Amino acid sequence: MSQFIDMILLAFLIVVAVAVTRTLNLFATAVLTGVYSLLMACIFTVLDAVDVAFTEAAVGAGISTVLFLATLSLTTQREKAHHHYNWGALATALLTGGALVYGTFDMPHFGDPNAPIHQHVAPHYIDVSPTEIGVPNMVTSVLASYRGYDTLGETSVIFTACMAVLLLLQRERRGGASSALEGPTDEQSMQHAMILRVQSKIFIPLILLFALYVQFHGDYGPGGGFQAGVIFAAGIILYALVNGLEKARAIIPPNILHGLVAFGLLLYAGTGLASLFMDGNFLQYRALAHEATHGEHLGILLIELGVGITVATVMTSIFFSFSGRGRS
Amino acid sequence: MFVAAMIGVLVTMLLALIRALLGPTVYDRILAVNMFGTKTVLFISVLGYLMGRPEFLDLALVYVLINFIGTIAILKFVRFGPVEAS
Amino acid sequence: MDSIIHYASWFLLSTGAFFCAVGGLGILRLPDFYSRQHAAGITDTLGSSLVLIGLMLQSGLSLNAAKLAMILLFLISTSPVATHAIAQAAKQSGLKPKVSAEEDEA
Amino acid sequence: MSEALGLYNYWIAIFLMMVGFYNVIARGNLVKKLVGLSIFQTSVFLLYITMGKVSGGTAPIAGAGFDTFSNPLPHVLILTAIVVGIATTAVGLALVVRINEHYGSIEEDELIAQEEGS
Repeated sequence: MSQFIDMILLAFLIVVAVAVTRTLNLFATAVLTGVYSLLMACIFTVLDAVDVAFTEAAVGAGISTVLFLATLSLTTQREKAHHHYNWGALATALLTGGALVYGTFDMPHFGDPNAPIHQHVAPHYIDVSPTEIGVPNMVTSVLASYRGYDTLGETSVIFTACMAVLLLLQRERRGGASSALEGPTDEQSMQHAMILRVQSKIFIPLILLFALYVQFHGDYGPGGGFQAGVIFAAGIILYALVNGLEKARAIIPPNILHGLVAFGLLLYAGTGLASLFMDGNFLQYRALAHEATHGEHLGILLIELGVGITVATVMTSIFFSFSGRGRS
Repeated sequence: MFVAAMIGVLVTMLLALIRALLGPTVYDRILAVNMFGTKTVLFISVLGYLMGRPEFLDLALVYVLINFIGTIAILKFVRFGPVEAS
Repeated sequence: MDSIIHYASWFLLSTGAFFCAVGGLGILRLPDFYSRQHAAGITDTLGSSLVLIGLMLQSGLSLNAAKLAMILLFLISTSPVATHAIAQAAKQSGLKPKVSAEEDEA
Repeated sequence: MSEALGLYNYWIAIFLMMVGFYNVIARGNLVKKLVGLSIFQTSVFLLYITMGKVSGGTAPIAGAGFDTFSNPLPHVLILTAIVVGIATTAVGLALVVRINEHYGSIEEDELIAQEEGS
């Protein structure tokens, strides 16, 4: 049954991918990329990867689409038409694809429980982690505890990317160009947005509350710092979309925002250092408390919080720098 | 029983997808994409029951939120010029 | 009692799926943007509500039912607002509804 | 036939990768290139998640009554890769915005023409 649903969704996915390639309207491309991500997230759910589906839905369909649209509003919405296919590129893509298809014939079949990937460390994680770490969600325990180093590295990549975006887009442009979110603010358009405003006033606190639930429930169900951060940022982005950028910036001033970007990463690394000073190894949380699982819980809570703060503030400040940029 | 609901949802997703690909105006696309998003919410909810593990409904909740934010973002960032077939 | 709830949820799920499919057909077949909105409205509120209530009956009094209620609440509060915003944007940009049958698909 | 049933997921991942790859190398528009790159990325995600699936398994969250789980390791790798992917895409888009401000175009051939003309 699940294989059948999987096939249908993959067929949809191919149609959308081809349509994304063929359309010359960049706006339609961005919208269809959002659909593509939603479909991909559905497929991840069918393939049991609920945590990944969570992230893909929030990041791919939410933040990514918003960023693409913000870029298009700053540049152009149509691609220049080329009336011929690029045969060289097509041949290269086909050749690479052919070689890869040839390679798949040695791959273990889909869903095979004896595939090499399931023989190495994965059985250990599955068998031991619920008792050793004391967290039912195995993805969280692998992410935060067994592979804490990786996650620290990835959090710093996000931090670095945020710095790069800020360096590229933060400097004020000469000439007072208006930003995409500062549309006409006359009486009539305020009236028009009334329903949206009232509804979002009720809705945004619920989004933020839900983000906190995802953050702290990540040990027991799908969720965790990455997902919660993105959802929190999505709430703030919705506020900025409805009420304008200036009001959103008044709520979270840029200097506090940028401070929190660094604070999240420091909290993560600081947890690692704390365990180092309490007679453990770097990021060995069991040193943090007298009882091993208690220490693990504390460590996972702290580093997930660090990840959540960094991701939320990075996404928010990337969005602010894109939408605060004047139109050319 | 869940299979019937699942088939209904999948068929609706297909129809909305076709409209999103056809256009013809930008607004038709946005409408179809919004509808596609709400159908993915139903898809995730029904899938949980179909597979016998319905506790992952948090996922569907995220889809509702993201779908709404996406639609509002699309509307805010499009430059509303004269309507053209796109 | 159990079997009554079972049949009720079966009924709700299948009618919900039916309304979803009808709305999907409508969004494909109806002639212009404003009439297509009508079809989208059916699937987003009636179809979704029926399916979600059907699922709620299946799960009884549990956390899942509460989550489904939250989804339903979010869905019926956001999707009409979203459709309203789309319609308004279309109207402001000057998209005219089709009034006569002679005008064919643009 | 059983080959096709066992491997179709990989083939679709490869097809999506080819679509993304074609967009990256054939298209002159910089935004389209980035869209192609993100399609490419997602195809790799699909490949990993496919490999992690165990038939008859369920999501890797311990619960009463479940004993076969899909492999959590690819999920962890891809979860972080998605967030890193959006961060790098954001850097790419920021570069596109700056290029457009400087040259007034995001088409590759026009940019090259301007560079050679100056």
